[in-house]
Amino acid sequence: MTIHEVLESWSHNMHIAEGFLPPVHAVAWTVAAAPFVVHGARAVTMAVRTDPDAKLLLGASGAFCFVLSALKIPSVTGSCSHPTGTGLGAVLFRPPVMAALGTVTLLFQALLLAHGGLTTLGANVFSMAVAGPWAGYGGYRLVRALTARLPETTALGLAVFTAATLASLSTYTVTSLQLALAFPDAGSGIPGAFAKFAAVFSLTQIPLAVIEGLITVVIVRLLSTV
Amino acid sequence: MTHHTDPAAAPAVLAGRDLVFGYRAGDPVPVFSGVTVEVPAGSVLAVLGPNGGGKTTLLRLLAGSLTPDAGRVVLDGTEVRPTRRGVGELRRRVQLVFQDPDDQLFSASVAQDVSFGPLNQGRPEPEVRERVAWALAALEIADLADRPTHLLSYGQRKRVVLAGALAMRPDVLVLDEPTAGLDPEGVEALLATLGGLRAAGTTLVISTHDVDLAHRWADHAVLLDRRVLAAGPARAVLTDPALLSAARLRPAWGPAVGAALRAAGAVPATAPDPATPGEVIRLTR
Amino acid sequence: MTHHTDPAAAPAVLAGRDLVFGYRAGDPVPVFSGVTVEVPAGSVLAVLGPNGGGKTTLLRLLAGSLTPDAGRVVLDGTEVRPTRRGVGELRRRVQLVFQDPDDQLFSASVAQDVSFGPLNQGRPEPEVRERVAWALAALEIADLADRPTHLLSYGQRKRVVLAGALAMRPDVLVLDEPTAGLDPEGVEALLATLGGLRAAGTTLVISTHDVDLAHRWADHAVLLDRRVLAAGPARAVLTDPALLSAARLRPAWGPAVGAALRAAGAVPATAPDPATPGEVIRLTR
Amino acid sequence: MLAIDAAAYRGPWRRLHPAVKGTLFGGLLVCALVLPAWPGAALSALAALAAGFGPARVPPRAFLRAAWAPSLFVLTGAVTLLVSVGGPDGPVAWAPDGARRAAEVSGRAAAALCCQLMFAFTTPLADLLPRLTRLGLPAALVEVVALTYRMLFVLLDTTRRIQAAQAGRLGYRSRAAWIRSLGALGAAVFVRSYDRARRMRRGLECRGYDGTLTVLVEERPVRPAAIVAAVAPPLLVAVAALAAGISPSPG
Repeated sequence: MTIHEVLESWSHNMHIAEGFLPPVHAVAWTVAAAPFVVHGARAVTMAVRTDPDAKLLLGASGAFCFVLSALKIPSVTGSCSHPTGTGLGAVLFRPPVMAALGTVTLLFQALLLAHGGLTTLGANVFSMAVAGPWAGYGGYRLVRALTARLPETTALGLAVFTAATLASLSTYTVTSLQLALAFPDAGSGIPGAFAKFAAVFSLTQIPLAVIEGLITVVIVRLLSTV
Repeated sequence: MTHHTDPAAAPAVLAGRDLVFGYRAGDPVPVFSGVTVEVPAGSVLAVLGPNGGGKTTLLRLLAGSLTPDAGRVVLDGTEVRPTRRGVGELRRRVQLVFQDPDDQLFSASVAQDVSFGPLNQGRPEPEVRERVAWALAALEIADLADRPTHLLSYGQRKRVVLAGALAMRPDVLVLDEPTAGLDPEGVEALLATLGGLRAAGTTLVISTHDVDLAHRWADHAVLLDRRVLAAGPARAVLTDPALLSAARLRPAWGPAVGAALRAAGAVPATAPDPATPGEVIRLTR
Repeated sequence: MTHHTDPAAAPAVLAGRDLVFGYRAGDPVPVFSGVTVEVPAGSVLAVLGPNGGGKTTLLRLLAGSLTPDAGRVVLDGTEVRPTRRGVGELRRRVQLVFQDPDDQLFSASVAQDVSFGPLNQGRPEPEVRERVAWALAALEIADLADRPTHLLSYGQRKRVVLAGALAMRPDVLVLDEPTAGLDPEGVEALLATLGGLRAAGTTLVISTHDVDLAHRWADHAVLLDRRVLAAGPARAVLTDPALLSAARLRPAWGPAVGAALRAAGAVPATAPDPATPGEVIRLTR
Repeated sequence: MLAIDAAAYRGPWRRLHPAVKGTLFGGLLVCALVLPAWPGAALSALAALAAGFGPARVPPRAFLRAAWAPSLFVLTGAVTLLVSVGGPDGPVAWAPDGARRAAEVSGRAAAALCCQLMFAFTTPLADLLPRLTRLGLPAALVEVVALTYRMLFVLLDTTRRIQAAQAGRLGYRSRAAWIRSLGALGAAVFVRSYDRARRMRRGLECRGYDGTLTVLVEERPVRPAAIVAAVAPPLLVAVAALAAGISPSPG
């Protein structure tokens, strides 16, 4: 197995594995993610209370998020990786709901696919169901505001591309940060460790984020014609 | 396993030899094992068997949509290698049409969907456009070209899927339960269209559990229930009640009624089997 | 419209009168209009017609799953009012089973799914438990009780949905294309199960385009193609080639073969029509 | 369809109360995380593997396949701990104590992974989800989660079939085609998921759906003996590991 293949395999599964974070960090990230998830869960519960049909739609949306994250996208070296789907989710469902759906997806991934762990669920939720969607959604709103004068198709395409790429990149950046905080470098501390983890990631994640952005644009284009 | 020899059969354009599949997901028993089939060029092969007997699996293996756990797929006498290139060539020349058209319609409009395959083959645009037009015409749905796929009826969607496969100009068309879900009129219309393709030289493989359909329409038949129970000329395989019962199928009306009418002297001893109830009704008028 | 009168028919437990549906989405032509059907208590009514002829729509209207644009649904002689309560009562007493089992299975566990209906009826827990066990036994799937839904075969899922409907103890069971997608063995097993329900007094309504099935199995038949083309005793409606052809259906083998064999003297003039090809084969042995 | 899920339903421990399996593997997981890595994590892993491959008869091949991806994450993560960047010893250097730290982190994570996987391989989600209400989650939310679980398999099936159909028409031959195909697939699956929801509402209405998805959950009592048996291995591991830590190490 070449170094590159190892890096690729790593990027296959960017969920922090069970037991990889020290308990204090696992608890801290769970606490950090909790308010977002509770807020999202409340949004979901409210939606269900006002409209019984919402329950089935949300169930279907959750299933869609899971299936989306199980797809394989082509990467640079010919092997493949999974999309995060957080940018698309944020645009389709808005970040609060995405926090709840993303948590469900991550729980299922941990128990059905061994992608990510139970004690590291909080950390993974923070990067993939909170940071990613919010960054993506922020990018989407910003580009929409900036491109208000462009033709709708172009503007939407640009905004969606930004959302998906930004969401994917920020998810991985936050993961690198989480790892750096847990394992500071012996010589240069947290910044050094962050550089170390981020460098290993950005090698493969930047092109993957761009590809995810392109795919998401195709999806939204097709959906807007239906 | 019963093998009726068939001296008139053309050389096989496609064959599966000793195919084994399904040792997955911790399942100790494979879906099926040791399956060998030959698809003679220019003819219609029907694959019959009960649900769960492996019909769809066999069709997918033959079309390169699944990779066998053991055994070989042979295209024009050459073994298909399990490489990107080998499987790509197999998929190009052998087109599989799934039972549920919704599994194959993923573009917004009919013409777009039909163009998906030729575009992936890297054909230049004018040729793609020409192929799409030709495929839509062959299935008599040229008028649907600009329609969104989700507004079509079930029968129309089946036709669009078929056009999408045809636009790849395959040598072999593999159809999983092509008549399922169609009403009698839809079945007859589809068979007429398939008859046209067959006359134009396309080799057809169809799976079905309708023995009457296979008897009336196929040249060769394979009975499959996790292994090959019988293979040979359709007329021989599909008129043997013991074989059919082993494959958990019901005998066909046509040959049963033909035999009874000939025995009773209602028709001459050389009369062919009736293909439809209509033909029987005409007899008694 | 042809109406064969049927003096022996029991009073209708369920009826649709002058039903109109489909004036929606800017469509100037309704899906169907002026449809009247009667479902005699304790019998089997088959609704036949081509795809797009409105079979599913009629079944949904009769089961309270759609509200007609005009016309009335009558339950036990009383018109169903389009209120929550009226429709609720209709849905409780008339259970509709859709063609695709995945439309009605929402729980990961079979027993839990079957318990849904009785719980919605407000039954106490012990009774619900007893009903679930009874429904699973009636469909011979007691062994599947704690299996996960997603690991079941298509045929098994169809049975689970049927058990879910049965657990609500309906007076009328309405089945949309119950045999679609089943192999011959699966069809026979399902018919045996439905035969048991029918013997126990459940009224059945089934839609199909298999004239042979309806002829063999139904007491009454309705031919539907956007309007009622014929209604009456199955034996009368389904042996009239002109009527069937008007409904774009194929005649059944059974009556055609029976008539031919009787005419040829192969069987006595009073012999019944054969129900399966197997019965014809036995004749010539 | 999903190997872990399928094995969980087939295994002999299917009938055990989830609380028992949760106590056993959860207890071992906590041991792996908080006890000194040697011998705490090693003993936890050993106990989890012995229980899983022993009485619970978890299929080893499926287990290895599932463990592969997270193990790679753990290993690669640990490798970065071996080096130090930007320190006094130059831009890239061996980290002091790096080997010990990497071994400790990966050993702990590997042990925790074994516990998590053995729990997943023996506990079907369908048994777990209805009990989420006990944790104080609103019933409506739990119903959404349970629906997600059910619909996931229906959608996964659809996705695989569409993908097979696309591959048959050479939709994954080049990178451009791949992106186009995945875009079309994502859109199709999204439309399908909404269609599924709509059709399920229609189907459930006939069964009296009024907004709640109440079902009868068969309550199996937790046998105290089983809980005691489940608590024992983690306790023994903890005692053994702490005793080893207190006793002077040889040499």
